[in-house]
Amino acid sequence: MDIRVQEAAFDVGAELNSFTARAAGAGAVVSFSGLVRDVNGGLRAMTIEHYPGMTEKALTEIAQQAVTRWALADAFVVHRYGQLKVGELIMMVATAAPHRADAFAAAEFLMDYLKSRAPFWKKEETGNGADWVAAKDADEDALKRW
Amino acid sequence: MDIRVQEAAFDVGAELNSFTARAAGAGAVVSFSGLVRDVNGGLRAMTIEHYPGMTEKALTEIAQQAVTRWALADAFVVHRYGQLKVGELIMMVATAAPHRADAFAAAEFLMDYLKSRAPFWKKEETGNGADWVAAKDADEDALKRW
Amino acid sequence: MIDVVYFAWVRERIGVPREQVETKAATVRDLIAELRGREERYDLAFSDTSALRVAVDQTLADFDAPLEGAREIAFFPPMTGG
Amino acid sequence: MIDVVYFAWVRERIGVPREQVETKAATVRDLIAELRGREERYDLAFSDTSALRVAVDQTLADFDAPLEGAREIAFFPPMTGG
Repeated sequence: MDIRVQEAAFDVGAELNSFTARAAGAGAVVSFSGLVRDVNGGLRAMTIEHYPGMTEKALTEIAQQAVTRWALADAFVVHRYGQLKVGELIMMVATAAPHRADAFAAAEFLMDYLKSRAPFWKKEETGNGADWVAAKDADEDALKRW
Repeated sequence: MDIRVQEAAFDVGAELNSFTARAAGAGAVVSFSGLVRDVNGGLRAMTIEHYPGMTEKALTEIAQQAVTRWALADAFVVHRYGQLKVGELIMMVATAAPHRADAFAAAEFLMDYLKSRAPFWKKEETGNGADWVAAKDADEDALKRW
Repeated sequence: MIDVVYFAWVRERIGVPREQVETKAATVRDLIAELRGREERYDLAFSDTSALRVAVDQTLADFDAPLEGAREIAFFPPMTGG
Repeated sequence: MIDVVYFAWVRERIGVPREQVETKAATVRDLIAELRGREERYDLAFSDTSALRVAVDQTLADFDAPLEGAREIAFFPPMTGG
């Protein structure tokens, strides 16, 4: 299990390749990656703040839950903080399991918990100033299915 | 949309990177990759047969359905045929969408249909000879949820 | 004349991947009956149609599908891709 | 003495990322009441606790969580990672 919180950019392809090499016996690998998206136009930058110490702890707990619940061969999370531009990768999760249904479910579970339970906060900077992104009710609701 | 059926190996990381670059505006990218797994021990090789012409047609139809149903920014499928060794990549799908739920659902849909509706057949060679892999009822049942 | 193609164990049992068949069969089911009457290897390959799938001109079809206008009929076991 | 840390707009409203607080508050809720009594910037930051989350020693907690033995209390808005 590999959990990383970092300011530096990462290479999603290189990460998927090394995760796949480590988990080759598993048969099924799912990855999710999230990129900075300019929803309304005019987004200049996104700044991600986090809670050093708690972030790593929360991500490790979430990933351990996923590994146990779906008998994963392996799980991976990398999440950036600091200033990011439109189109840049924010984060990535990957899961490996013998069967595809488990790899998919575990990746979705990881994402749902990471969204609402890992201490990251996004601030968006546009021509009209900077605003903290509001949490979505849908993201909180998504936790209820697990 | 990129659909490929090929004998040659592919680099899952390089494919994810180029898919992500093409779909950068989308925000959410999901990939699934399947590898040759030695379930019972003793697997020497897997041979995949397919129906040239129909395979590309079936995969294109499945991907077009996914793109329409989940308003995907893009979709990608690559599937190998011929002889593969344990641990080698068999296939990969990737989806890109504005929201993660759509990217996940579309990737699972693609996989479920690809498993049971694209004309591929796997043969496994062990020390006891070679046998065609039997289709699983669970794979056929998985289609009912869509 | 219609092209008939076989895949996986259907191909192995029949012994050829593709052949041209002279037929007046109206449906896939009729074609199967004709082929089974020909030789034992066909009879064996088509003995359990619940284990078979059929495509007419590269599109999955039912055993009741009409053959009129069709150029290529494919027989194979349930697919196991992915 | 307890460390109190703030993130995102809570940090911006209070004006510092971290401070040490001398308190005999029994619960998170009591600590919030104490802080609100101090200065307007705290009163403003804590005016709507439904918009706030709290962690006690880096674990998410309720507002009723006891402070006994706790070293670090964090206040922040609902998280928006991913």
